[in-house]
Amino acid sequence: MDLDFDIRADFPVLDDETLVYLDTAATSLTPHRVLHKMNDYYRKYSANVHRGVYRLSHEATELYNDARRTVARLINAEEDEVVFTRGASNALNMVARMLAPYIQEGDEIITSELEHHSHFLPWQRIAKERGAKLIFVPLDQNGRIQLQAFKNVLSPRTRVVALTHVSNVMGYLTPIEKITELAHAHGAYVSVDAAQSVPHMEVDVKRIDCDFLAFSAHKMLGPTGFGILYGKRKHLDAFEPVEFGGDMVGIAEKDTLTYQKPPLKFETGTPPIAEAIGFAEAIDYLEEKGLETIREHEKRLAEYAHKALSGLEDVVIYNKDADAGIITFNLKGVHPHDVVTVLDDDNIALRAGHHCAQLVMQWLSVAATLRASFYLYNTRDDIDRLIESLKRARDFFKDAGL
Amino acid sequence: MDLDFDIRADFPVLDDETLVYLDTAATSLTPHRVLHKMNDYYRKYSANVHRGVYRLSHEATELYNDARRTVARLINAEEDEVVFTRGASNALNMVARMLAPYIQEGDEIITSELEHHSHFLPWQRIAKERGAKLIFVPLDQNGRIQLQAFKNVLSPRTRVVALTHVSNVMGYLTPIEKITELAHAHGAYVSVDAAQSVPHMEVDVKRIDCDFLAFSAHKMLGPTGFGILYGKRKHLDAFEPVEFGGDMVGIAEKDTLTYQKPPLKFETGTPPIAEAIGFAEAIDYLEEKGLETIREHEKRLAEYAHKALSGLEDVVIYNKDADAGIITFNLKGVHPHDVVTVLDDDNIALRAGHHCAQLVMQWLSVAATLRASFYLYNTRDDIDRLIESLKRARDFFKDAGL
Amino acid sequence: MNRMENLYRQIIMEHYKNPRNKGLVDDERYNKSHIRNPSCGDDVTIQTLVEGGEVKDIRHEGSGCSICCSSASVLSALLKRRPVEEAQYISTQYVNMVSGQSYDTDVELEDAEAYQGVKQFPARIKCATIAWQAFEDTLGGDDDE
Amino acid sequence: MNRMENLYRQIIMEHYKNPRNKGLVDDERYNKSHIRNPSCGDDVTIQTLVEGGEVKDIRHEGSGCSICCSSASVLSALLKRRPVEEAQYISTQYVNMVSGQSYDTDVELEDAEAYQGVKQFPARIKCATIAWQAFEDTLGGDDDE
Ligand SMILES: Cc1ncc(COP(=O)(O)O)c(C=O)c1O
Ligand SMILES: Cc1ncc(COP(=O)(O)O)c(C=O)c1O
Repeated sequence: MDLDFDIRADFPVLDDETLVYLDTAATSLTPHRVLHKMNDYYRKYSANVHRGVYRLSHEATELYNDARRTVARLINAEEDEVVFTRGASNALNMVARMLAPYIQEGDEIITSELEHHSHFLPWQRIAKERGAKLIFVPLDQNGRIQLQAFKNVLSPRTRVVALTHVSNVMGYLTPIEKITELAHAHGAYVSVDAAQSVPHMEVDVKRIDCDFLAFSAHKMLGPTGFGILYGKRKHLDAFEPVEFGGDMVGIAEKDTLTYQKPPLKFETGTPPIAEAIGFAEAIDYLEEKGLETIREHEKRLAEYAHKALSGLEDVVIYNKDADAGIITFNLKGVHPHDVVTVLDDDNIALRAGHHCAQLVMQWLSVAATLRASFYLYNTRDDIDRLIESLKRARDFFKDAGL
Repeated sequence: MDLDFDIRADFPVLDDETLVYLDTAATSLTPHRVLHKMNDYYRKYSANVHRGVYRLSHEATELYNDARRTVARLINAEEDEVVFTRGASNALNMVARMLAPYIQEGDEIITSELEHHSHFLPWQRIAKERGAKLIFVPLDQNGRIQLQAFKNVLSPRTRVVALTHVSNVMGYLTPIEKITELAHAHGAYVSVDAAQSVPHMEVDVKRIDCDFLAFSAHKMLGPTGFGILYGKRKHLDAFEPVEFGGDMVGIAEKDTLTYQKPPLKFETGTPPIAEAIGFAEAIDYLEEKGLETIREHEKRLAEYAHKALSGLEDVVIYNKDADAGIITFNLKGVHPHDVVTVLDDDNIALRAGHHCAQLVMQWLSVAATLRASFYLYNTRDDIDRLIESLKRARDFFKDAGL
Repeated sequence: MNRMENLYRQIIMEHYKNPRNKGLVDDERYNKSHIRNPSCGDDVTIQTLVEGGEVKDIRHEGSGCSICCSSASVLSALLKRRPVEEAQYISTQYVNMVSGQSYDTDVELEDAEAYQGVKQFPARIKCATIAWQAFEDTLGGDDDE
Repeated sequence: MNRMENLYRQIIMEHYKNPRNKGLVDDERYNKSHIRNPSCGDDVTIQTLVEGGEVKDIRHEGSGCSICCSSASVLSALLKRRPVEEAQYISTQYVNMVSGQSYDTDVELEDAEAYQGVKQFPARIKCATIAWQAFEDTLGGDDDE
């Protein structure tokens, strides 16, 4: 199946036919279907879940529980291993909080310079709190995590391995299955930031065998304010809740408390009901199109874009061998902000900045970059438009003396 | 202005004219306007906030920032004192986390049996962690928090006062201004659970002078998955963030980190953008109707309902003198679940259970109760229908021999 | 029979008013399971004495709605003195019946048959099954309290 | 003049290429303010020497886009050797101008006038004001680093 047609009509933002949207790695567009589904909840059921014994509430609860089943199916988890959160950042912070009590002074936490701030800073914090050491897997000359480099930093003191599945700047796929196997052999927990992988490829938590994995709905056609924490059932059983309050309680008394079983144990308060329901619809949509088909589509676009960009004088590409539909580059001598303003003038939405990944910016020795990222609704035409606009930017700033 | 007309047309769930919705204290209905506003975001701007330098992202950011201004205006806070959260429960947990490091062994935390689990359990936890003591303000014979009783438990060891503004079961208004004044004179922090007050009355954080205050959007015509933490600027400046990651960072390096200024310091990751924008629209709507007008309306309904219920044999009302539009009651000899099933059969949505407030259930010596709660879209007709249905339930279970 | 009468059959109300096998015993040989439905406060404890592959005794205690409490009584009467496997099998058929799934209609459910009507009230399925869940937990082996 | 030319005036590009007063000094008498725009990485440090109610010197350093870096240079040239109050007043007028608010058009903004075009690019207002914010911070009294 080829995706190069018709898909755009599913996305209301693309009603503006002049718009080229190349910032999916930050947040994706949302199809009509997902909006309809969320509106349906507010229009028909609008009621709290779990707690009501009346019909509306029961129907809302059914839809809400279906959403959990859909997510579980997507990543091949069990239903009770899927915790609903505010987003990937929230989920990754929860992992760090849950594991914190098990980290002793002198323990080592392995992470990388490829991490998004939301996967690196919680561990920086826990390391400080618990007197543990943050260890960075040395990246290879292209900026990749290689298995051998991981082996070199793995030690009997390794307690946690916190790595990204796909880097949001370099678009590299981490060899996470092998890493997990090695980490487990050393008795370490593995936390995987899958914010850039789950939206774009088939991810199977049983195959990866990681202990935790997190991703966000808004990067995969779903709503804002919603994300997933996958955790192995045995961990969710063993670890203490992160928040306390309504819905996670079994029996509450003045000085005692029993918890609900996972995942409720980790979900306090009225949950993001509409968001869960909307996200399930997004997953259905993606599965209908086929995640592998989408991945192929992105790959073809990325190849096309790489070729076109390489042909452009004054362009520096930082991730020529990316595995995902993410291209990180700069126009020599021109600050990415200035470039983006020209692109924006041509109605091309592209990200300039450090992409919440200052460590990899430091590794690249740049302050900021441009980043184009692709999804199922992008076309070759988008890339042609990008190239044209980049030429315009280059010429403009050349004329201005840069 | 009287609200008894036309308002229902604003609420799509009420297109079902046979429906009587009396469960607003759990979650409110959502007006068309709020849905349209959220759809607009997804349809037109759908872009991440803060980080993009292009037009779509900038427009999303503007709307998002406007939402913060709207919330600040609603409760008379400064913009940078308004932290966006997943909901009241999340916000109240954050307060407990933020204050935890300042609580010493032997310190006292004053709370009450009226608290929702989300305001009592986080403090139960912190008390355990820090070796502090949870002190419960003794309730008066009606279940109210009286100022004198509060004075009696206030001590030089009081570090935190965590009280609800309006109880979600008893509908009592806590004399929170005077309590705050006294608490501050003793050097204690005051955390206010305003989940049931802000939706129904004018709340002014400057007048209350509390240190923290929390509420949820979904209980006031807004979306699920969103809520507010108000915190005094000086506290938000002084306290450590609760979560770490994207957007709360200033400069991140391998072993150092600077934070953004509040409120961003407390908001990690892609925020609930559509939700914030939708909530602002809900606030606009409520302010147009007038919060005081709504309160009057609810009061009149509550009086009417109290009178009607009192006239019904076999009804026990637990909060005859409620200050808010919440009536908690039972049908003698019949379990509230059984009652609710009859009401549901008449398409009346009412809550039966412990309302996430097991302590007040224990105080009332009941396992569960019925609770009817009112909002601007309720009418006298709703109450007449409720009474009729309760009669039916009573007669039915009498016939069944209860 | 209207919808309410179909749910609240006489036999159910009768068990509610006059529960069989009610009250726990202080006997270490019993397995105990205590479940509270946190959404509504239904609270059931089931005690089971299993000996020689047979369910020798079932006791229950708790508070809750008529559907929940009565079903604990019905369960105790129905499953007492059955081989464990049979009791387990019957329990599964009952749970399937009230949740509207297919079940083995050859099984004699006796008084439990009266819970047929529950499947029309999805919000009450939990009430009708909580005691049965607790019972199955007691067969699971370990005492969970 | 098209939209781009209106934003990137020659004078702006000239300051970008040849910044005035660039480079920090190691002198305790200077107030310093360092601002990083975390959304994009623009990074500006402004140093100000205030003596006898006058802004004696302004130095700057940093990295960022042309709008941001040039405006630090323009600022330093415009506000050096002004009474503090006047410098503060001019800065406010500039910020109002680029953010599309009303401002005192009688004030002589000199090279800073070239940033007129910014208000058509709301996404760039931050770039054009960050140095000025840092400057105002240095007048605030305390050294924030
Ligand atoms: C008084 C009170 N506090 C806190 C909450 C928790 O709010 P949420 O469930 O939206 O987090 C509620 C509502 O359930 C409430 O009524
Ligand atoms: C790799 C990676 N991890 C984590 C995140 C954080 O996700 P969110 O902002 O939705 O919490 C992002 C996106 O910003 C990301 O790209």
